[in-house]
Amino acid sequence: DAHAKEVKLGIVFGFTGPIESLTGPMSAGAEMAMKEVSDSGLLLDGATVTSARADSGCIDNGLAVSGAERLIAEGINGLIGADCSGVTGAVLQNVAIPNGMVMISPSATSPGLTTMEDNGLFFRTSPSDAREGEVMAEILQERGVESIALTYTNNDYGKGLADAIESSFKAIGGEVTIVAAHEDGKADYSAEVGALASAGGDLLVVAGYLDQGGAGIIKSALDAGAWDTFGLPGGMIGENLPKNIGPDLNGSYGQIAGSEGPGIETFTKMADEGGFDGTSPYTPESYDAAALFLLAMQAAGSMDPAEYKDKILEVANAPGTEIYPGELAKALELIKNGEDIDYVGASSVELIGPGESAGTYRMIEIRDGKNETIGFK
Amino acid sequence: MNATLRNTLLFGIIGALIVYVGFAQSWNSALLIISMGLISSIMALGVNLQWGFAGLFNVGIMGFVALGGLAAVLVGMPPTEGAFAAGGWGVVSALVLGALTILAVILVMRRMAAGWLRTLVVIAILIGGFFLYRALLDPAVERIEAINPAQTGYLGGLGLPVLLAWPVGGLFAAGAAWIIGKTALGLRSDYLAIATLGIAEIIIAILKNEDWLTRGVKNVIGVPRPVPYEIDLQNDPGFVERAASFGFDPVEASTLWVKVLYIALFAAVLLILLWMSQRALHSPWGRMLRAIRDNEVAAEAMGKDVTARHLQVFILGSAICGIAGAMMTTMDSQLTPGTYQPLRFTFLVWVMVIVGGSGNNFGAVLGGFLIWFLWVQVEPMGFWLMDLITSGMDLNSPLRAHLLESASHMRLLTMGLVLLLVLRFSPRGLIPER
Amino acid sequence: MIVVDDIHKHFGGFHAVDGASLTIDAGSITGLIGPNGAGKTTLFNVIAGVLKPTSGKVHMDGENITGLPPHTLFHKGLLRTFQIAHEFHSMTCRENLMMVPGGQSGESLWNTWFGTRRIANEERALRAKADEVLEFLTIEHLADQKAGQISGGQKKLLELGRTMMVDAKIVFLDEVGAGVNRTLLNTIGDAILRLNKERNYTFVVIEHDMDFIGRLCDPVICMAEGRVLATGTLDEIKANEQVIEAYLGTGLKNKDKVGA
Amino acid sequence: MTAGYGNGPDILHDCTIAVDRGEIAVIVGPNGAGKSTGMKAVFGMLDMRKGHVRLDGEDITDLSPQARVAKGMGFVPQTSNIFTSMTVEENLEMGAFIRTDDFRDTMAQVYDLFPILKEKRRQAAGELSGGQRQQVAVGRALMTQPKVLMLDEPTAGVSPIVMDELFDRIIEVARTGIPILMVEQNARQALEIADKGYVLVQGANAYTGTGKELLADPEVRKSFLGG
Amino acid sequence: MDFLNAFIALANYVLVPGIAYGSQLALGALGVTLVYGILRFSNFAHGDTMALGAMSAVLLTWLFQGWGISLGPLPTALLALPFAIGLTILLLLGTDRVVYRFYREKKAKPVILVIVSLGVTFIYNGITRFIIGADDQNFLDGERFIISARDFKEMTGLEEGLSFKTTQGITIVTAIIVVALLFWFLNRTRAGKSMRAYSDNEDLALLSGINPERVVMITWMIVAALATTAGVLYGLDKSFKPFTYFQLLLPIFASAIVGGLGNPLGAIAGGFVIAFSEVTITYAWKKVLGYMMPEGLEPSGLVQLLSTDYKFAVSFVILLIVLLFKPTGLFKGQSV
Ligand SMILES: Nc1ncnc2c1ncn2[C@@H]1O[C@H](COP(=O)(O)OP(=O)(O)OP(=O)(O)O)[C@@H](O)[C@H]1O
Ligand SMILES: Nc1ncnc2c1ncn2[C@@H]1O[C@H](COP(=O)(O)OP(=O)(O)OP(=O)(O)O)[C@@H](O)[C@H]1O
Ligand SMILES: CC(C)C[C@H](N)C(=O)O
Ligand SMILES: [Mg+2]
Ligand SMILES: [Mg+2]
Repeated sequence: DAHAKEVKLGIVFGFTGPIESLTGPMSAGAEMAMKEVSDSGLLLDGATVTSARADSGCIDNGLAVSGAERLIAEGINGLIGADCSGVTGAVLQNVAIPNGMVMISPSATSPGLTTMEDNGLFFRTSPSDAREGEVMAEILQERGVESIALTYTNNDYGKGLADAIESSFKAIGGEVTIVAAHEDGKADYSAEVGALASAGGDLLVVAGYLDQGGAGIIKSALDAGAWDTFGLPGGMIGENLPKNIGPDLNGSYGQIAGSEGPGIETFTKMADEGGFDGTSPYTPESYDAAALFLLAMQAAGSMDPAEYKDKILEVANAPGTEIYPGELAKALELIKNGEDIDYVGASSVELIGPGESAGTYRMIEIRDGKNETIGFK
Repeated sequence: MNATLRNTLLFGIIGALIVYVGFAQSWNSALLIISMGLISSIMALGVNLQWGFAGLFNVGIMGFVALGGLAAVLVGMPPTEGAFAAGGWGVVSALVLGALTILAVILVMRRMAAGWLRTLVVIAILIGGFFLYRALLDPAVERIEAINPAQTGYLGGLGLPVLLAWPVGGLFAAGAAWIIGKTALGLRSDYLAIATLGIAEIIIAILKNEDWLTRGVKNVIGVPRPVPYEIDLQNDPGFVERAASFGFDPVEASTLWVKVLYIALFAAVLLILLWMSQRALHSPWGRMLRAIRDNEVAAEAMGKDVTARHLQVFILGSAICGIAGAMMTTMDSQLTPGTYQPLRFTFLVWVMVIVGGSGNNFGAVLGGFLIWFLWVQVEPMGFWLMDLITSGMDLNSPLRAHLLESASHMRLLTMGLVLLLVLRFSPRGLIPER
Repeated sequence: MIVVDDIHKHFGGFHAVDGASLTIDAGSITGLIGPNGAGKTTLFNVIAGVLKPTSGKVHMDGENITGLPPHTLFHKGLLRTFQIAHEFHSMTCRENLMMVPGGQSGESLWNTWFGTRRIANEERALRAKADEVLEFLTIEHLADQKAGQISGGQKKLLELGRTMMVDAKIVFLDEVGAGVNRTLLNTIGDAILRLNKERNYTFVVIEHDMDFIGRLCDPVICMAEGRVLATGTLDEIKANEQVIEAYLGTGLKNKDKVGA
Repeated sequence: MTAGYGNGPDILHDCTIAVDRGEIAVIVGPNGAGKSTGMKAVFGMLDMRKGHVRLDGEDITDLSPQARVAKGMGFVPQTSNIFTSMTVEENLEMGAFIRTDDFRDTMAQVYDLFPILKEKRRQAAGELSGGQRQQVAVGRALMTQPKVLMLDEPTAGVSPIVMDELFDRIIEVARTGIPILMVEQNARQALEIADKGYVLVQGANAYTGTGKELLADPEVRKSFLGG
Repeated sequence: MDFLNAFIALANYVLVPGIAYGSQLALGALGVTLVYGILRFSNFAHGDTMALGAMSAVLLTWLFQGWGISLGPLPTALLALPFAIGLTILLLLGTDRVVYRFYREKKAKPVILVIVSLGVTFIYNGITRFIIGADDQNFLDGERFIISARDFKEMTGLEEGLSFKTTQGITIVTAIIVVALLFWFLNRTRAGKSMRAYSDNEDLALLSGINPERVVMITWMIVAALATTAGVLYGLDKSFKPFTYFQLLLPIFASAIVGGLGNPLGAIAGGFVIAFSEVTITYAWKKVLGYMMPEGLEPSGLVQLLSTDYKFAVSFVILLIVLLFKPTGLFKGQSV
């Protein structure tokens, strides 16, 4: 019967800790998808969808694991998360696999997770950083950049991304004058900027987080007059950056996972109506993660992870009718009627191989204090 | 109310809280609290040994815990194929050279009379040694890190049973403690504190940045376990059957069983350490330490070798933290250097010791359980609190939305509140020193 | 027994001990007097290894003990008390005494786990000994009181008591009498004499109470401004002009006030 | 007075001490008798369980210590009676903390009394010898120009010459009409100058009399004054 | 060879930022050191006090900006500062009344107070995030640079630029003024001396007629002023983000300790030691040497002693070395 059914999705994000300012919109995104499905009343013959949150601290394994464990106990049917790659690995190994729970992370992008043993339970709606490295190298080449200085946030995300950028850029003949880590949340970045400036380079690529050390580095570099333009990978794209730094940032460019088309635009609009920022990093991916869960459940006709886990790739990829944000009701209907769908969603989901996003990237340039999309790759 | 009764009652309350979690949330959560509680208690025991017994203000717990974690990787992980051949000897000889340099400096400091000449020689040795060291190390490291960097790119471990890592973790920590103790134990109170804090930061910096050793921030994932994997249990018909006969479904049974095994291991370690600490505390050795803590000058005049005792206790306490660190990494099955934050691994342990009652081993254990319980359970409490506060409000009021939104931030706030309340009602800790 | 040879101790530019040389004979009770700030305590601290001398040497039974740490000296039989009581405040008075003897087998960690029987026996003996000392000092009722919570004079007694827990060769007493009731001080004096006679302890006593010094000490050394001013019997010292001027004084000027 | 520490047992049992203008009262007694406790109780530094403290007939039992200072009471405790990290001169200045008038005269007097302090006035008091500290402590209390002066073993550890001077000075102070209450173990000297003597045993008055009387009492001499 | 450019490069990337950061640390360390010196415990809540103080200033600044008030070339936040200090004083006095006083009366050990202050930290932290959120907040207005790198280059025709920000200037000037004031206050005024007396021997202070509660109150008021000033200046120069203030605590404590706890001069010296060791040891000398060396001999490598990954570690190594030679810090600090 319709009333008895309740689908519960867990969200494990770092609501406190170094990316706390990202997780608000991220969870709002995910919950928006849930609400959409819930309101449609079409999932599994009228199941309602609720969410349950737990804090991962982004970097606190113990906290993340016990939070996830609690969610399992609350009887969730799927787990959205975790956010940072480190805790994602921990939750996957210690909670998801033992409990046979499916996890879809919107934001854990470390290449290390690609090959991790996961019993087919782990997916992500964001691409591996290995891919972003290649894309960024191409963009730099096209713009005629010959040498870069590179700084990254000192965690698995930053390090993995920096490695990827460095090797890709070198492979196509570019020069990397220096690769220097920076720690997030530190009080002062003069030392890093000093070293980077001394090494020189046409451009400073900052593989960090936009409201963490990444922003600090850019500010320091601008203040000292070391660089005018910056290369900005995904973690640095968000409206906060131009807002906080101001007009000096105009002309800097970069890319973020995302695709062309109506998906992201619709989503941004929906998010605006929902009262949060849809362009905040990994927010579209979060929406998509939640949507994938629900669509796969519908396809499997079950909310048992063991049964729907194989359907995730199916609903995410072609063939089938393309589904955009706001069209979840339609998708559920289609699936119910036995038709194939190809979920595109807000971030152009295309899951490859081991269950991660193939990765199209939106090229961004900052103009007049805004992130302008100038093309796709 | 007499002390024993009171203490039993306190432990009873913690037990009841955990059982409550078992019923209200799940037994998995409850068991997880127990196992992390056990590990926390062990750390608290180590700190209590240093602070409660000997008055050593060690704020570098995080570093020792991390060294324990390193041991788990170096002992438990399989060696990376070809890595040692590529750069192992280079690294080893660089490290030996580094040690020799320091030895040389110490010798010079001892043998030569103070003066500008000595300073000059020391600086020369240090600079020369440093560049030689880098010259040996850097190429070797580069070769090691080049081996499949996304998956390995480090030397790997010895592939031994991971249980061995626990004592080894203790040894690592003890070794580091010996070096620190030799140099910094002369410092008093807060100066020692910041010195140990700094050393812990240095250890973490090394773990984070020496990829050849620990994969750095890329984390080592999949450290082997001393207990079976849940999946294997679920696929083991014998286990499934047994589970069924107790009325459990295989998934739940396997997760619970694994935790029970861990708990048994941890509890064994805790009990042994607790027994040893209790014996030590209530003996002339413990008395001597308390005397030293009370008044070093007088203890020295009464023939007690204060420096040696301090070093001993510092090493022992740190070793215990190292063991706990190894245990924790084993249970996490991964080493994540980025997670080592002073707040979580140093100050939280201190809170455990103080709230439990410093100078009292049972206090430390109680504190370990209680504070860990709160650390993971105040979050739901925060939500609950916010729900309660907002229950009377208009559903669409922005204040209500804001409050609910802030609920996760309330975790630390609630934690602070509870901490203050506990210390308010028993300022010397829940189980004070007698 | 102890030969102090031209000890200097400087604090910054200040010469607290400025070339003190003296000899303490085995079996004697030597009195050390001198004005406040003469450097007596500082000299004690140098001999007992608490302070390193700026220059000079200390020999004990022919062996150079300059700069040896206090705990080593303790094991060589050199004990001292502190002018400002250094009690172990969170321990009971009995524990304050029981901790003193060196080489207790229970001080080795290994034994605390695997040698409990032996420890228990030793402890019983120690406890008896400690109680005996407490009784002697008339503070047996304080045995289980925390040492931080006893009166100033009682602390000084405890300080003295510690030196009675072991067989010492030489004991340095830094103003045990200050703040101790005179009647009790007499008893302590008796004890010192007895320890000196029966067990052949050597004593060096700093004290400002001339009666006490007179009863116990021969010879008496008077220090001033970091140097030895005079040595001799108390009577000789008392007659020394310099000593009178610097230290003893000539009594109350306002005697007439009494009874007025 | 009946008083004790924290919630421990009573240390003082219905003990009475009084001193009049221009008088010197000396308290003697065995160690641990409660002499210091009595002084602290008079000064309001621990909870009085029974009894009253009166100053010039005014009941001040409920005043805080610093209020008593303001009323003109000065006290030198037996232990930790100086500011170790401050210079000698600053110690003396702190003694005059509540005074608003010019206190340079008083300071000069103190330096006259204890010349060594003048020499060391820029030195941290914690670096002084035991006897010098004692002089600083007394000097600090004199700086207050108190109406009542309470001294807990002021002569412990000071050399005979200084002790004599100290007693001299105490007498002088008393002559100006200031009552002085003093605990002493150098009891014979102290009782000689005392107008009034109290022998305290186990927190209670055992003997009371003029200084002379007590000195003459063979029982008292034997048990408390060392024969 | 081009010494001028070399010097300007060094000044721009090492000296100026080092001095500014050093002053920021010093201001923070002053507060810590004062609490330690007088109330005798290491106050963990100082970082979050700075955050709360800065937050009040941010909110007030927005209010003033909303009203159209401004200080011309100077940041409006300076106008908000006194009011923010007032609020912070209220907060700290309240905290003392509700929390610390109890332990003071109980004569609790310093370590208990340390843990208590950790609890207070959590609460402050929660309040800040609750009110203003966890994000970066921008509240800087007015003229950003006293001289910017670009202007400098144009003016001098040199290859290297030297930028000097308004906030850096203000920070340095404020630090100097505050230190002078504090010194004068502690060593020359009655209230200051009574504070030192209280910190030395509480009971005896009582006997000298010093009212302890007054001392405590004055201490908290000064601490509030210091914390708010430090917090606002830091926020202006970098950015206001609650989390970084907690992180700032570590270098602040390092500064206070390396200088000698309880000693204001030490706090200043410590701030600069820590700041410069962070900035210089990991500096890559390539650029500077490039100017200094004769043509053709310029270094090809970075000429960097250690990678910036270790900058934090290095500052602690320096701290350790200082402590090994001066166990209570550069300026003979106290220890409980
Ligand atoms: N740590 C120190 N720093 C500077 N000066 C010191 C230090 N310790 C002692 N002094 C000075 O050295 C001198 C000798 O002090 P010492 O304690 O030895 O005197 P003393 O003879 O024991 O006097 P007393 O009879 O008063 O105890 C004094 O003037 C004192 O001020
Ligand atoms: N802080 C304290 N807490 C509890 N008991 C105390 C404390 N201080 C002293 N006592 C006890 O109170 C009793 C009286 O102590 P008090 O200091 O008054 O003695 P006293 O007469 O001054 O002796 P003395 O001549 O040795 O200084 C002693 O038995 C002592 O054990
Ligand atoms: C939330 C994200 C910024 C996390 C990041 N992509 C990581 O893998 O750690
Ligand atoms: Mg002396
Ligand atoms: Mg007394």
